[in-house]
Amino acid sequence: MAHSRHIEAPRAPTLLPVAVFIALGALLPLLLSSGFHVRLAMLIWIYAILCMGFNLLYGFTGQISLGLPAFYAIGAYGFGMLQTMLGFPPLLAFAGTLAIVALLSLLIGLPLLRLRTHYLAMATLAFMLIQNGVANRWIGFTGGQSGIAVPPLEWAGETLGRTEIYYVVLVMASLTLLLHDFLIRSHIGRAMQAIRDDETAAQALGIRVTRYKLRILVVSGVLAGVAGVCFGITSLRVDPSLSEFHVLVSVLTIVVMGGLGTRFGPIVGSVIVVLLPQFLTSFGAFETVIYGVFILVFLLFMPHGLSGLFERRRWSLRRRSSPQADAQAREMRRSAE
Amino acid sequence: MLMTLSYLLLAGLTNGSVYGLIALSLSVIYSASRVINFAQGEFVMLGAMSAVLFLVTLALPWPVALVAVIVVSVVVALGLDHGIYRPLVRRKAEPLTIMIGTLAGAIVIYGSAFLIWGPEPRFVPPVLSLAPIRLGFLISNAQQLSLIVLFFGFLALTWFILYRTRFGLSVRATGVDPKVALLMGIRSERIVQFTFIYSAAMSGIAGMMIGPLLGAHVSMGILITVKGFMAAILGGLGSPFAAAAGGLAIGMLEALMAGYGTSLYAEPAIFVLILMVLIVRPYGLLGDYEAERR
Amino acid sequence: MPKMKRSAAGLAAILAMTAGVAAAEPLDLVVCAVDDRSGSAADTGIESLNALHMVLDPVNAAGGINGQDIRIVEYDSKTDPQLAANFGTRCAEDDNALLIIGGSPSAVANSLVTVANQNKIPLWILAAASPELTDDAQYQFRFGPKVTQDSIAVADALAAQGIKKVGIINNSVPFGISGAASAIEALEPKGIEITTQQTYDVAATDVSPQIINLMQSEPEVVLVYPYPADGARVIRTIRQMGMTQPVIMPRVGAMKAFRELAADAGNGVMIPSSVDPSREDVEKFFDEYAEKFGELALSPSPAQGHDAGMLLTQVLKDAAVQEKIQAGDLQGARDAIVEATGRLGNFNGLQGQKDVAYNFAAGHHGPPDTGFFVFIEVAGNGKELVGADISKLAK
Amino acid sequence: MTVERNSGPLLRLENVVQKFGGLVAVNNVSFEIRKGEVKGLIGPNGAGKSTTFDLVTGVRPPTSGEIHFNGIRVTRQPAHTRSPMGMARTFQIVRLFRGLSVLENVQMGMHPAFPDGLLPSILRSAERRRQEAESRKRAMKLLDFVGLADRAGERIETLTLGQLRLVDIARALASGPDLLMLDEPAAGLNDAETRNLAEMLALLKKRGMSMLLVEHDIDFIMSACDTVVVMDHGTKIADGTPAEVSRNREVIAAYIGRRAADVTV
Repeated sequence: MAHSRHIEAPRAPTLLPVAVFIALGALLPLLLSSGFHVRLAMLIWIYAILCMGFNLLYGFTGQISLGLPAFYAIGAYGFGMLQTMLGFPPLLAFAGTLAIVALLSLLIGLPLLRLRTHYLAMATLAFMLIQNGVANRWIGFTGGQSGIAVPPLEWAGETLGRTEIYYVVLVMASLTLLLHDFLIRSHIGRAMQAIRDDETAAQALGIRVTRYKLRILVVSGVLAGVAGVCFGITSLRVDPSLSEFHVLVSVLTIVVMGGLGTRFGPIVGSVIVVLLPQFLTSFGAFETVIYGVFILVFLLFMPHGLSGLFERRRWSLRRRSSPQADAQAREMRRSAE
Repeated sequence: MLMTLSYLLLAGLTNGSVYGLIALSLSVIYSASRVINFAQGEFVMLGAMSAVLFLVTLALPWPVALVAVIVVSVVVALGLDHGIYRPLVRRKAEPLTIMIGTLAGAIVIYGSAFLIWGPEPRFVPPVLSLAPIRLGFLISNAQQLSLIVLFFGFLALTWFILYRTRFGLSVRATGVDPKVALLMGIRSERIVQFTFIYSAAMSGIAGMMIGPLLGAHVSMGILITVKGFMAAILGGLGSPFAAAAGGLAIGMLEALMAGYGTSLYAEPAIFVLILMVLIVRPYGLLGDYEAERR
Repeated sequence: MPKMKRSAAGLAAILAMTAGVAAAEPLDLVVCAVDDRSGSAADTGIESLNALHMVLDPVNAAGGINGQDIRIVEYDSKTDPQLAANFGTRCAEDDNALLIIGGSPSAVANSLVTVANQNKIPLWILAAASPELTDDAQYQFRFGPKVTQDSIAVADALAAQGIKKVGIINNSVPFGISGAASAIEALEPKGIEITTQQTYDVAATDVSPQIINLMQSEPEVVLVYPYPADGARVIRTIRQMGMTQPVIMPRVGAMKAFRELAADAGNGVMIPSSVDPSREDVEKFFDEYAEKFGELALSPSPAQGHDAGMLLTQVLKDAAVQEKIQAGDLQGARDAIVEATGRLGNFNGLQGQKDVAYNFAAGHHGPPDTGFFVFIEVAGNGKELVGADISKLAK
Repeated sequence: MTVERNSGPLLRLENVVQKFGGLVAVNNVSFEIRKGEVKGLIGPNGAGKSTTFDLVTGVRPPTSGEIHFNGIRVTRQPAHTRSPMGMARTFQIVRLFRGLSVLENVQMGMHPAFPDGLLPSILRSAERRRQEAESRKRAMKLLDFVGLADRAGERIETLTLGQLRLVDIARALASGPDLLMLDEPAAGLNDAETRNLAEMLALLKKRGMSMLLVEHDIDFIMSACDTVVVMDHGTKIADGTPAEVSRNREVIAAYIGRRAADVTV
């Protein structure tokens, strides 16, 4: 069974689109006239950071965490509180915040990752409710429902302007994007997808499944924390609403619309979810229904989201559809479930 | 002392019955379809809001209103099943993706209810009397007590359907293995449709009965469902009875925590407790049944 | 089709069109109303906006101000502080609004305050009660009382009647938790003992565990911080269990949903109110409101909307403000509005006791500290609200 | 992982027992596989061969008894440790990764060779890139070996069952195993596919690959294996060359009798 002809391996995806996204991001403030647009752009990047974490965890590794908004909130609270209460300089507060969210994710993840699908979803949701409940109740520490102020970023004694803050957020988002892309294009991303698709087989190939899940959970927690810090420096406030249901709904909407398990889904989705309410204001009371219908349409008719439309074209063009192959693939899938 | 304890237990039973009802409806759907229905609480909201419509606006007698509430719930449930669940199952979406679909469904239902009823809280006229009833030294009222009756009634009905009818057998078979069920000539879509309808009716009736106590508000759905979720995973999602027991457990815990501990931190404390239970028993307190099948 | 126009404008904005304002043209009289018109605080946002229209629509119908109509741009913040901040920024930077009115829940108001100070745009907060909102305030003013003023009014009344022991019960949503916290803060310095603080879940149908603890702590007066429906549940259970102590229920007690649900159990519940129903002008206004928008309980929100509208017409007519508006100087106009609000803001509105004026002077920026509250009482099985006799507190 | 090569058998099972509650699924089974040997494991339905396979591949630890691989005791080592040791397996129900391309599936077999962990992968990026390139090349070679190089970039959904099994084998081979364990590789294949598979296994054998083959198809196993272990009711009833085993009375009794029953199902 020797095959003499030599066939090239298909080419691996390049970094070019990542560079394009970052370059677009860097040019954006030059194109936008009002500070409001810059603010929206910042929010897009912040949600993109948050959702890239969720994408790695659920889209690529198959482990859901509905508790991500809690880490988002803790990131913002931590960054603010370390500065105001302990007098940390911003960089140290940033590092400290990341350490806190990493440690918390580890503590939560160690026991909870034994849980599967809906149990994991509900348990992590419980974590979000705990965090939110405490943030609302422990008024002396968290400021209760009105939250706490986050000190504005300064450079050489001057408070940073909005455009400068935008670039700080952009740097964070770019680093996140690079990490996200590195992970999914490397052997680590392959292993993550293997765990998502079939844990038993992944284990048989020597992948330490639990350890991988835990790592990605920590990565997603840390990214949520980074997003929280970015939110803190843009809004200069943090309150319990950062870990309420509507944030969770936004995260889920972003990954569904952008495309679960795609390279750029979180960014594309964030663009939609941040801008959509601004357009929907003109629909008045119909807003909520339209929003819900939007999500449904994407779920039903675009299973890989907007980003998937482009990223998956490669697959569909090559796809050879023989009825027999389809039937067998179906059978295989069914027995794998 | 004894009086306090009895009061706490009665309150636990009442609140637990509400959580248990939601958990029961969630679990009936889950056991046939392996999907958590995020829109379940919206049926409670629909029950309460449409009760206002039928009882106040249209001034129908309550038995007619009850039927009308059931009809509304069933129609919306069919929409959920045909519009979201089936298409997603047919394109082989993951259970969690279907869950996200039901969340979108919840947003649509909530948004539509907002269009119809607006944001104001509504007054739901009580079907039964709110006048005090004495049970020994305990005092309650008929509307509250009816929730306990409703809960155990639905528990019994669910048991009867699942274990005493041929149809129930096929429901259980679908839950165990849809492929085998198909071989037995059972169309699992039918079964899942039934569970959606049955759960929706259950929640709708619950909404009509809870409304006079909790008030009706278009955004009440998610508040109610959260405790139901927690009850279901505490008891064990896979079995309706385990989930219902989880509801009672949360109700009792809450009452005891409020009675003897801190009422301010009762909610977060109970969620912490649930997490700890899950760490020891990943499929819930009574979830052996599901754990073994994996 | 104004809807179409607005979405087209939004589209243009998002596509980063430059909106160059010619220097010589006068500014449009744009006012943003960012408030909750859906979600749990929707009633406050809707009622205040209605009242705002009641004041401004006739002004516009009569030719506006110097021939210019006042345009209200409305955004629904949905109890979402982040969304509110986005809309606030949009008002400041895209809509070129002269000022922002709104922000009823504290979290929403808080994020609007940040926006106002970043963008140097005046913000008139309506109902939000969080005390620190107007600490060291520059651009923000508030029409509603702080929750602490609310609590201080209650504490003063209780202290005056020689009450020594108060039990508190609140629901577990932020409103209940922070309301109770501020009450404790106001009561303790007066030497009033808090016998217990009980918290219950809004979704709990039976609150008797909390009521039992409340009963056993033997308070002289009970303070309740609920939402309407659970407030009714609490008061019913309190009376069912044979507690006869007076009950004070800030704000919520006046709401229709509460009074309907509580029915006879609600009789005698006392409410510290910033709106005095015995004032003639108040009664007339609420009759007028009911005619336009349907029956409404005595609620501070329409009064706040009304007062904001009154002050707004005064401020826009002000010479210093008009000068900047005519010159097309947006930032100048905003600063002038801040200044004029402080200067003109000592006026009698529909809130407070008769002849008690707002105090928007520098360093205060809100309702007066005393004389702003009256006590009212639920009567007639929930059908009426009447003036309360607080001496009944000390039985 | 450095493994001290010994001269003993590659795989050794000693008195392995597996109980599920009161049921004894595997009862005191012992056998060996030498280097280069292709061992078949057969038996009627419910004989315990799949359970035995699970014990060897580490899906669960046995109730008692010992398993040694390359002289190392692996009895209670979890499944993920087996591949780095040189044990690779395929699955009866094909368990390829749906989200990955054919090539990437094969690359997964080489996973343990990559740097472990996030930071090492980022820090040792030059080494990782070289490894990645190498792994792609090797995976292509393996795909070429099983005759699927032209499908490398495709989703696995587009392949037939026979092709999927070949990818599974390529993936197992990718780890460079000392022992290849195949779980019913011919199940569900048509005649042509089965012949193709047999040819490939013969080629692997010629290259010196040791294999453990669990199979239902007696003809397939008799032609492919050096030696065969026969199980019935959880017990080993024969162990020898195909010729020896097929003459064994106990085997014939157990097998033929049951096989008739199998057919009627």
